[in-house]
Amino acid sequence: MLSDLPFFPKQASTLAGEVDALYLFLVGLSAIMSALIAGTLIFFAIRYRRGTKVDRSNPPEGSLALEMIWSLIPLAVVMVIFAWGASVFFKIARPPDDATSIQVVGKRWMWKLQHANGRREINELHVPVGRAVRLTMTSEDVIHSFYVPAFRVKQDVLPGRYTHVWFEPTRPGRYHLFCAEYCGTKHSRMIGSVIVMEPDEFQAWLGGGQAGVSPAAAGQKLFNELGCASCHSKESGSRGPALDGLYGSTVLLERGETAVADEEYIRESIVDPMARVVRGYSPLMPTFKGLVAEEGLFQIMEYIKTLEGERDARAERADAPAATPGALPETAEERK
Amino acid sequence: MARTRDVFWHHFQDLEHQRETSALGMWIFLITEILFFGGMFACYVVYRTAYPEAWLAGSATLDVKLGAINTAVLIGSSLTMAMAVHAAQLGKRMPLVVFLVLTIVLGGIFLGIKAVEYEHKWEENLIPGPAFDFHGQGAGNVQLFFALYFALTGMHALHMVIGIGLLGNLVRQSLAGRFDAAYNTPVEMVGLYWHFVDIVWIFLFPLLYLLGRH
Amino acid sequence: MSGHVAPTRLYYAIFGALMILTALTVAVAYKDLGLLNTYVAMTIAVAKATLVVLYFMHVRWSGRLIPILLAAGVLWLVILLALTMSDYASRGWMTAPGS
Amino acid sequence: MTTHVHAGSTPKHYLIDGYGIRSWLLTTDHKRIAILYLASVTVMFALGGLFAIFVRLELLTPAGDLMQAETYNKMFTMHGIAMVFFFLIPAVPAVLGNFLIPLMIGAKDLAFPRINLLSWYVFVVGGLFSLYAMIAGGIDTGWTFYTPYSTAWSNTNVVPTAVGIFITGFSSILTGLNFMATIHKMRAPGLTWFRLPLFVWAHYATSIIMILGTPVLAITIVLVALDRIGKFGIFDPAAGGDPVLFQHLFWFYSHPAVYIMILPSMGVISELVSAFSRKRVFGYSFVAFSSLAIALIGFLVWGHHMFVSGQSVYASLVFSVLSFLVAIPSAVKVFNWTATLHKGRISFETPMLYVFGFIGLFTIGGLTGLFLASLGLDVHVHDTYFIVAHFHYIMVGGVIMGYLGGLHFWWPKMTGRMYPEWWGRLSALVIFIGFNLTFFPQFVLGYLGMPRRYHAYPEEFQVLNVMSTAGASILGVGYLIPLVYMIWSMRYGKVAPDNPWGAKGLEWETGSPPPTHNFEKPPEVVSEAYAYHEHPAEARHG
Repeated sequence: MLSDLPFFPKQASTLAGEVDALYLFLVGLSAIMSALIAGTLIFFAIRYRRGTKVDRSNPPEGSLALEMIWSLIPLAVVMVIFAWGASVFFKIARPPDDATSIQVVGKRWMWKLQHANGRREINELHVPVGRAVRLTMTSEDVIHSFYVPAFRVKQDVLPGRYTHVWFEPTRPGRYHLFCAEYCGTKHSRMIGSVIVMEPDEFQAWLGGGQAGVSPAAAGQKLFNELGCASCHSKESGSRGPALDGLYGSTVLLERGETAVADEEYIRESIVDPMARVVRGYSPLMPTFKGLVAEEGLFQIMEYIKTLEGERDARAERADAPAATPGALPETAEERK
Repeated sequence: MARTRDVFWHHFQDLEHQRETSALGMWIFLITEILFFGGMFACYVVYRTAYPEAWLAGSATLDVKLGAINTAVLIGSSLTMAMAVHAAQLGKRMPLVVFLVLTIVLGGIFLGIKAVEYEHKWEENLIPGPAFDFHGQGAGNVQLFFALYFALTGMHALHMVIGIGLLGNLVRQSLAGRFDAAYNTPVEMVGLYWHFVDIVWIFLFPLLYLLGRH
Repeated sequence: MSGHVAPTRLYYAIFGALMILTALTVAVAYKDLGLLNTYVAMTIAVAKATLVVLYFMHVRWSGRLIPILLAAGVLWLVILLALTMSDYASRGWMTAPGS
Repeated sequence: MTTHVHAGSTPKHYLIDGYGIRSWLLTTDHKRIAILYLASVTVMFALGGLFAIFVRLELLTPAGDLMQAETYNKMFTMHGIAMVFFFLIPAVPAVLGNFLIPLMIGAKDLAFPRINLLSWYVFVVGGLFSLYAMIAGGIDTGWTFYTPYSTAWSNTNVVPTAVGIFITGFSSILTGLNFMATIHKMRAPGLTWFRLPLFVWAHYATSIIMILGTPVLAITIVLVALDRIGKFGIFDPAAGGDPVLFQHLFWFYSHPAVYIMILPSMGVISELVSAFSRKRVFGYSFVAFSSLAIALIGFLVWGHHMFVSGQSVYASLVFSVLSFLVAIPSAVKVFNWTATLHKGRISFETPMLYVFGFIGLFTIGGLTGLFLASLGLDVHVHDTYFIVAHFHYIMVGGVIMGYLGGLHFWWPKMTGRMYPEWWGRLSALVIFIGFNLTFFPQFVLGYLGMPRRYHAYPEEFQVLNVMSTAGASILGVGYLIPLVYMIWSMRYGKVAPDNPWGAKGLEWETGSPPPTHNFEKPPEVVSEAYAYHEHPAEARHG
């Protein structure tokens, strides 16, 4: 097993083998190329050193054929590497649909994590072996980067938006968790462990500890405390759109554009309500920027996800083309 | 021409070679300027695409009339600058001085109007920073519009100030009779610079002032 | 001899054209053309800049090198804007599962 | 190239044409300005090296025990800033380029001598600002100034440093502007574009990058300063700004900046490989155009620094494929240099040893670049010691090898004295060994997962770090040896003949050191560069 070689990192996720295969291919290729170039250099240097009596007649000044050979063949080779690298990258970028969700907040200089049942951790993450896990991450201050070398995954964690990373652990054990984006004084202390457990052990661990309140329940509490429900209700004539079935639906906006109500949209609507107002409602909502911490936003999000039901006809248009979500959503039409 | 001695650098073949090389150098400099403003334009494009509402709201607070007057003033100053170069080429000293002074005056008017606009923004608390205060549609990101408004127009105004300084120096030299039909490269070079600054404004005016006016 | 000496009439004509284009760009801004507004405004601005470059800045008479340099400057600006926007334009293409 | 130079007596060479501090500080002679630059960048290199010593010493042990985390963070930041902005970017162009371009093209000076002097003053002022920032408490943002850390969180001297780098940027712009105008307008009669030495081609390509890239860095720094001083929020998510946009703008310059560093060194290597093989560079036009290709494609790849930054995966795809493309012109150069040796008459003086060092290290640096351009693999090695090793192979293994090789090669021309050959060869060897021992272990460390910019690290990484620190001390000695003997040789070295290497090129057809106006009579060029086959010259020295 590669992992047991000295100076080779442990492989502990389904992605690790794929990344290592590409790595070893490139190591081999580099070794061959370096040996070829060094060998040719040394051979020429010895054979044509000044004073030797060898044939130096008609030295070539250039050769179109050679130039073509040594640019087109490398071009073909690097395009293969590109395709290979890209295919691995898309596996890393695209989580499976059934992945378990975990929320991560990076803060100088610690990682705060919360499981779906409400259990919280700091600088430690317990996960079961053989189950895909998807992290939704944000930062409270500067840019951090969630990096688990044994899983071969890394993703910057940005303030003001969500990024994601996923992995499926394959081997129980304890692995390094690093912050890989320089974040200030104690950057090198923003480290922790990912603990991969057998599924039954994990279940036992998850049930233990202080019984946490689930994020959705906490979110509902926050939702009520902040008075969100006084406007966002199903009653006709309410000042804000009802939120039932909102998550994942397409909403119609003021000027006729649409937006997919994903995590980014909902987050934006809480911290910057005027950015994309639902059609038919006045821009009245105050901002909650600074009033709700990132973890609170996560909880409200989870609560909103639990609200199921028919969408209000005003806000829904089934045939509407999907707009593009994202931290900085692009709005296709220029509004004039 | 005895005077040529002190304006000619020995490493050129002749004055024409020197002029061509100076012009090339000036153009290369102006190309760096394209990219200098380009960095801010990149921010502008990204944020305008991301926050169209904020851009409309921010643009609406600007005074189109003042912006349009300033555009006319600046284009006028480009005309007087072109006329100054023309006068220099023909070796006409007084018209050269007059057109240079006119260019300075128009540049001054532009900066004056700009200062009035800045003062309005100051009074309306629209200077980005802790005191920034804006309510209404797109409120969350209007500060970005003003950050770029001040960065772009501020950099442009700084270029104007430098340009006026260069023009003042040219006036001094022209009065001293340094330029004639054979040697007027500095006038031509400052002219290139001045026209470039005009072009930047030609783009800034519609990009900042004219959004969502209908 | 230094540079091309253009007739002053030409300068006044260019000035007139620039003023007309300025008036035009303001007038158009008050018409609702939807998406077109931005394109029209930018087209007019490019036209004005071209006039200034060609006539006030004498590029019309300057030989090949300077137009090439200028084109390079504009090309690099386009590279900066286009590749930066390629990120923002495609950020939402890969949607998160569950949404 | 063959020329008709009237070798008249040259009464005053540039070093003795005027004495006293004023004759240096007010000079417009490109050769004297090159010497001023040489002194300035050497000081900055020493400073950057000093910071590196502290970094390597701290990393000798896993616990962060030598200095505080704050101090360590300042050390690697200031190491990066001093080396990148104040040494690597100006080193080859401002010293060797400044000295040689007018000589190589048969001109009396650069097109704008006063602007050349101005660029040095601008450089010094920028350097003093940054030095002030370092002395008055330092800066800890990393040389990359990532927002919002640099704009809203760091408590260190971000603004003075930023001002310093902003100012220095203009020195770079002015140098590029001057080179470009000079190469276009000041070439000797008969010196067509395809008769130019490849060193000049490389500097032309470099100038393009300086002119088109540097202003974007300059304005980005201004915006960072506005964010920091005025709380504008352009790159701060708290105000709706996007920190990733800062990264786009920063790398738009800072990736091509790598080519500002390496292209001139590649130009040096072309000259050296030709001179010490007594042969025209193989595939001249391909080597020349590959420089331009690198300058252009180099501007299209910056997003490969941002594969895990939250950039769109599709943009990453585009940047990845373009990054692979830029590998081709670099590879073409290496192959052509190697082919140049074929049927040459190779000798192994110090500069040639640096050529071998350069080709070997640049090959490794370039090949590991392929690892980093591969999307799936970069996710793992991004921001680890793998990338640290990679860019040191390019920036130290490549740039400094070329710089030192060129400095030795043209030292007789610049000073009129020979450096001691035995010591030269020894130090080249020591540098090569020390370099590899320092940085090769870092590739392994990086793949193991050790993140960069870590003050303390898990114990299992210690063995490799100790190797690296040991190598760094050898490397340090390797750099000290030339520093000592170069200074020594200025007074005690053997007096150099006009053309000690029997090399071709206009710079060898004038005195050592050259007279103030370079050539007594303007030379006229009638043949191609590197015409060794026409008049097989032999070394008059060594």
